[in-house]
Amino acid sequence: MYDAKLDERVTTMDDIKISARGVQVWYGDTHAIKDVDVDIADRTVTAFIGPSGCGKSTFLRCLNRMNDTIDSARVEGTILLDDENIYDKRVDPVQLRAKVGMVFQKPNPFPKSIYDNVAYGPRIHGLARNKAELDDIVEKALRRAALWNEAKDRLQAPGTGLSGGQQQRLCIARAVATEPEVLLMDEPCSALDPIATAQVEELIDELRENFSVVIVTHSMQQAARVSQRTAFFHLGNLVEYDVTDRIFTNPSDPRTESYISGRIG
Amino acid sequence: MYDAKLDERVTTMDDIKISARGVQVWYGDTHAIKDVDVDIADRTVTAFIGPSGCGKSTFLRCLNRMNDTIDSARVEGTILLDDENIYDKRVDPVQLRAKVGMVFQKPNPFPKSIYDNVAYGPRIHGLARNKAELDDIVEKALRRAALWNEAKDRLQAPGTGLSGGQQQRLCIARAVATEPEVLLMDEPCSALDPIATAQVEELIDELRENFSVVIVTHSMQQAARVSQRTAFFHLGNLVEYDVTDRIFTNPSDPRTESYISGRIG
Amino acid sequence: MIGSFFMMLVVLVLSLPIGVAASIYLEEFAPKNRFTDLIEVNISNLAAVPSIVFGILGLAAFIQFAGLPQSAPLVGGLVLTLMTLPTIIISTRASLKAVPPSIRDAALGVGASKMQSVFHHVLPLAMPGILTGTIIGLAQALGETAPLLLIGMVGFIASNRPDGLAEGLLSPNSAMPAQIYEWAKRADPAYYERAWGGIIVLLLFLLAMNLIAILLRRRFERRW
Amino acid sequence: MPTLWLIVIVLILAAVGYVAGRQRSLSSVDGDVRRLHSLPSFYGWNAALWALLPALLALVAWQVMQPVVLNLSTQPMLELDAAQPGALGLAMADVRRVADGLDLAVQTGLMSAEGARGIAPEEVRAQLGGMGIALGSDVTPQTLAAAQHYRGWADVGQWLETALVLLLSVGGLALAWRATNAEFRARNSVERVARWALIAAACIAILTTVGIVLSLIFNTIKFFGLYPASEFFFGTTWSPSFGGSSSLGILPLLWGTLYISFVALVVAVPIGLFSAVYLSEYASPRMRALVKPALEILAGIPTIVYGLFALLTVGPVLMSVFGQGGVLGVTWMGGGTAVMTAGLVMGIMLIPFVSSLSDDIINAVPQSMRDGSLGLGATPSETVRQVVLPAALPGIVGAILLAASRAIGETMIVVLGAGAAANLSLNPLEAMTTVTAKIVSQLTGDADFSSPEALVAFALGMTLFVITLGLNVFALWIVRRYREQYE
Amino acid sequence: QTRDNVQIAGSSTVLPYASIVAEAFGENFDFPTPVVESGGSSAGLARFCEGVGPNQIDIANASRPIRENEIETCAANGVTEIIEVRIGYDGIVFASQIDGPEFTAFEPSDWFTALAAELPVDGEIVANPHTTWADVNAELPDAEIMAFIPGTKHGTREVFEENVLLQGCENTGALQAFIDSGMSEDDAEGACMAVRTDGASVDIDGDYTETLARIDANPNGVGVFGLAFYENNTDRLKVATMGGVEPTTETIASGEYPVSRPLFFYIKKAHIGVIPGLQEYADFFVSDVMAGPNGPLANYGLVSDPELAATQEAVANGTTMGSM
Ligand SMILES: Nc1ncnc2c1ncn2[C@@H]1O[C@H](COP(=O)(O)OP(=O)(O)OP(=O)(O)O)[C@@H](O)[C@H]1O
Ligand SMILES: Nc1ncnc2c1ncn2[C@@H]1O[C@H](COP(=O)(O)OP(=O)(O)OP(=O)(O)O)[C@@H](O)[C@H]1O
Ligand SMILES: [Mg+2]
Ligand SMILES: [Mg+2]
Ligand SMILES: O=P([O-])([O-])[O-]
Repeated sequence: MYDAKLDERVTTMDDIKISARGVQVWYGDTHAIKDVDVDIADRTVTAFIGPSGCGKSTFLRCLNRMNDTIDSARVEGTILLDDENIYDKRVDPVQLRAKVGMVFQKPNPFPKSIYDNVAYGPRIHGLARNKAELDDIVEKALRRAALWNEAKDRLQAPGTGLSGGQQQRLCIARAVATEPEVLLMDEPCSALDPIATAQVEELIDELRENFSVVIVTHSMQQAARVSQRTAFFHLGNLVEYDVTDRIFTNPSDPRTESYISGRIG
Repeated sequence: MYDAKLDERVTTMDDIKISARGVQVWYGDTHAIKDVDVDIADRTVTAFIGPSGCGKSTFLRCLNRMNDTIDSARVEGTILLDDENIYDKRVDPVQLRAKVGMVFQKPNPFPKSIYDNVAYGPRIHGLARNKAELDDIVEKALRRAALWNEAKDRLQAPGTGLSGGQQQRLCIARAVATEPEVLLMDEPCSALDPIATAQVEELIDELRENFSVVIVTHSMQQAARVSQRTAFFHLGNLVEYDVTDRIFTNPSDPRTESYISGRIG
Repeated sequence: MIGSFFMMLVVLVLSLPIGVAASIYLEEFAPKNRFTDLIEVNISNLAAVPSIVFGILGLAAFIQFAGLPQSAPLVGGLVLTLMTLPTIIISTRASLKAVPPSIRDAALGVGASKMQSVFHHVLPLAMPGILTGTIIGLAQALGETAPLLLIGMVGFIASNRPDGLAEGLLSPNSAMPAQIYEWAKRADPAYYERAWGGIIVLLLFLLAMNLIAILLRRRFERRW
Repeated sequence: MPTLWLIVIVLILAAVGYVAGRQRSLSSVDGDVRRLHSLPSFYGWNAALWALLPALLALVAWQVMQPVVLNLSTQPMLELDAAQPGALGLAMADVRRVADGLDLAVQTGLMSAEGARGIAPEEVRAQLGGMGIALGSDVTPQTLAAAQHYRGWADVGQWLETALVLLLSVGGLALAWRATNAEFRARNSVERVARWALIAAACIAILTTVGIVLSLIFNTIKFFGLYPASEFFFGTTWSPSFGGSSSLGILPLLWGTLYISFVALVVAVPIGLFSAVYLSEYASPRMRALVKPALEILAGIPTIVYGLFALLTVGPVLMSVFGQGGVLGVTWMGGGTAVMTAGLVMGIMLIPFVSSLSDDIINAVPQSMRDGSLGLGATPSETVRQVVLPAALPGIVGAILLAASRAIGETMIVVLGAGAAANLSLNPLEAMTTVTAKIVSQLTGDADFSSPEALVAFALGMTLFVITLGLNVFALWIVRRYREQYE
Repeated sequence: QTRDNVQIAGSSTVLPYASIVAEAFGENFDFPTPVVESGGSSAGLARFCEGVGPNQIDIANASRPIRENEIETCAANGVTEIIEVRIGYDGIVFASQIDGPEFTAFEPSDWFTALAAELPVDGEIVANPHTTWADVNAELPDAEIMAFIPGTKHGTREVFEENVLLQGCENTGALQAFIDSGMSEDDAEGACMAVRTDGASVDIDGDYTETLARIDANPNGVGVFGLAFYENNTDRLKVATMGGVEPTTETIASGEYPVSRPLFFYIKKAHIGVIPGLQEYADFFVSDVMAGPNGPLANYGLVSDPELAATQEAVANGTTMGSM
């Protein structure tokens, strides 16, 4: 089977933030990611698309070593962040994750108040000098995640008492509040209505000015709207990776084409 | 504020499965659902739409008394299922839930094998006389939820080890396997790719022949595609409830119009 | 030794089901009100009741009131059961509480009754904690002497091999730790050594008992 | 019919009921399970319970009542002085022994039924003695007559009992059978029974408390009749003596209890929590499988061993540090027995209470919580401290409470490690003793039972009970305030 | 509810003797082996006095005579006829580590002066100033005072207080000094028996094993033991004379050695003839074979009662307490 090896155009991206080579992931005996090479550019939004179960989340979790927490998961290959192999022994996964933030596919607010959920990251990283600054950070994060209006009157209410979509935005706010250099977002808008989605997309666009964002999405439209580059995964393989426009208008792999046109799943 | 009271057209539906009158829900002091009247027709797909946090899930959970499990939740009003008030003392919520199945917004597979997840409902309801029948039921449910291909080789693997979208389909399969008369689906396709979504939509269409389905969705397109009737919720109110076509082409409430056209959130 | 064995049998057979049943009721079914609060406080308070007080209770309730025979492992077992219950209830409740509500919802959502959701899903997930409580509770009961002093499980009792379960439960017998205690007191140094031997036997017994629970516990452990 | 057989028959009937109920439910819907309200097995259980419960209840009631009735009917025959209830009891015991002996003789075939009925009083002792049934003295004709009467009625009673129980069992079965149809809510009815069983289990705790209070209260009141309450509660010396004129102030004991428990918890809680966190968050599964049970063994070592450990090892070690000629060159410690000694050793014993239980609870916190925190760049330790532990808090508090309770209730370690002297002092290197230790020693001591020196044990128990109740209410309140519920 | 074995409860001091007898009784007679429980003299007597009947014990062992109020309780509960059986004496000895300082001879006055909480010095009553035995009595070794005496729960403590401390108090004239200082006689006696709490004297609530362990750990320690216990541990302990008398079975039996206490058991007469084997057990216990000077009980350390014959007769006749 033909695997999309690194494309000329992609290797010539000027500013590469993350560069993955030969990444393989096994869950026990299941081979979930098969030899994937990807370069993720700085100040860019990269979209991962592909049918459910193809390995998008798995690959995403490789990028900040969240796979470490799954006992059965085994990762091979190299992933360079700013030219440093994050799987190197000397790399502290904690620092890595502070730099590479993540919004999980299933919203997982802490069983704490909304305020404490958002303030958690800034607190542990000492981003605020005092209470007022922290309040500011929390408010700003909630605003950016389009949750401020709904949450401002109940900041002390538990985050777990929010609606599904609100929880999702809470998790986005929580990730944004720590100001990571790279933000990995696993289907961040899956439970959001169109308007909230638009606000989150705006946020992503705004983040792009300084950081890089990787977003997993099932919505082609969303990928087309927010991303500059799109990677298409299928059955654990990276089938195609290119600038978004080209993927959607002129894909080079037949599988990509049939996925985009809605034929394979 | 104007609340959509029951519309002429709706009351004249011939076959009403569920009829809710004056439903109010409080979470502690928060008034989450405000005096909602809805009739849900048999053999119909009804879609609930509305911005995140407007009370769709809350209302859905009223329909099979899942709100009973939330300590702080308090429900008022009457909901008739086949002309019997489900909040009546004599009604057994257990039997009710066997009739009114539910797919939750957040996938929540049991920490058991995939097979056992699906087989659980049929087992406790005695739907299978023997192992072979049970196998059949499980296979059929997984097929209908478009998960069979991915799961058939790992039926004994834990359901919690599936990808997000797979878990969602597993929960759909689990709900379908008990063959409820009414199926409540809270954003069942939020984590699914377009092809899987299409398959689930097909399933919904198929279910409609015998049962009624209520689906919460954030995708207008999906609502338009699968549902015959659509209810639009906003801030705990039922703003408008009508046949789907009319809602999308000619809504009578300005709020509905602005939501559909993407202006309020 | 035989006394200890029968006593532990009684404790296990009674305290585990009763403890788990009580916790399930309190945690899953009981309405949350003052009365259940009372029970809750009450149970944790029972854990702090000195074991000898259970002995006083056992003497009053089982021997004088119910007329059960003195020195019978059955009575010892009953007293130790009462003593072990709080430990098991507290640990079981804690682990029931730790099971995420979404699991319960999932079961209820497919039409399981509350009882079914608890017994099919919640209880297995809480099993490690329950077994831990049982291990600790039983270990404690096995090593306990004070309450037995009062109900006559201490002293010299000719231990003939009982003919059957019923007789084993009802015929007078002495418990291992009480025996050790008694031996340790004897003037004769030979008895003193016997006491240490007894302690080792007791520990082995404990180990064997725990091993089963530990193996079981490992089967139930999982993360989600 | 012997009771055992009766039970077996009822059980068989219940089994029959199960099968029949199941079958009938199935046939009532022509095998289409879906039309049934509940699973067929619930119908089976329903029938089984109907066959079982009333019959067993009746059986128990009969078993309790029959001896009472029999005794009442036999007693007049003994022509005993009614003013002596104890003597009557003894005489009745003799009657029963003779009656049982004769029954046994008939059963084992050593005597024919007629022979047993016609036996002469003077033969009884020898005959029964020959079969290993010892009688205290020769049997009087009265006793024998009473025994024969007893036997006769016991026989009748047994027949009636058998009939009643079987009737109830069959009747219950029939009722359940009749009720079985597709609409019948068998599951609800079975679950109702199960629920009552659960409630009954929960009530045992209440009953225990009531029992404890009842068994303490009378003697406590008696004590306060003999000894002024104010001196008991506010007295600062504890020195019981045999000749009376003892001072029985609870304060030094309470202080010792709290102090020793505090030291023990200071040892056990951090070590226990750290090991719990280590076990659940850092240790490899192999390590965990080994260390956890190893820690649990600590809970099972007989406390007398801990006591000896305190006495023979820890005490001298502490002495060599703080005592005369110790490495610190101070003489803070007068003897090996001290609060510190007992506290340390007790702390070790309590480690597994904290560690094992907390470990299970921590383990039950969903992985997604950890992921959420780690994903924000939190270190594992921050994750544990700020996310996992708070989420597991109710369980951990429960574990700590359990440990504290055990510390308060422990005696052996205190007696051997902390000494028997009641002291009110701040110095942790001084000997003290606890309420519990004194309860035991006063109860098992040589003071006579109606003297305040022995009765004080009950008052101590009662006071301790009330105090721990207060502490528990406080703990519950704390947990309520900080409880975090995850999804 | 019927019961065919003898049930005994009570003193832990008597327990070893009772169990030796019970074991032998079970072997040599057709009756079932009696059940002997321990739990303390008081607890045993309390249960003894609960009443008559098959659910009540038959015999209470005690390391002290039954008290008047206990007899009253008994009577109130229908236990009117009690047979008192004195089985012998328990000698109370003062012993120290075998390699420790030479504690070989004590006088009651030494113990009083060493352990009293307060004592008169030069006419004034002061807190006990002595720290070494040599301070107390120049003939004693110059070792720190470290006494392990029975805790207040033990009957032995009572004997110790009365036969040693009070005696010493009188002998030194301190009793008189107390009275002279304005105390009533009762208070003065109380002051004689008050033990210092500054650590020089350690109460042992446990048993002799604990005392032995403490002496093992503390070379200067002197402990109070039962004669039986000491005799079984002569390899680790050496005993001191009291008032110049060496504690032996003979000196105790003759009453020469001042510190000893009688051991008893009490039988419910109402149970005799009803509980199989009760009479036989009691007879067997006091028989010469068991309780005699050369019997197994004496071997274990019981000081045989010189008046054993009278006791045997009393038991055989069922002589109750009141009728004596
Ligand atoms: N357990 C709870 N406790 C307190 N408030 C709650 C709870 N669940 C929901 N709410 C609040 O009730 C309102 C309605 O919530 P609901 O979950 O019904 O929204 P929804 O329409 O399903 O939104 P979404 O599309 O985001 O899932 C929200 O404001 C939410 O914060
Ligand atoms: N913890 C796990 N243990 C075993 N297998 C796993 C685990 N997590 C994921 N998998 C498997 O690995 C494959 C890839 O999963 P992954 O979660 O990366 O998919 P995904 O692309 O994110 O899908 P979705 O869009 O449904 O979230 C799937 O087949 C899945 O079943
Ligand atoms: Mg995924
Ligand atoms: Mg929702
Ligand atoms: O147990 P004793 O009564 O002999 O101390």
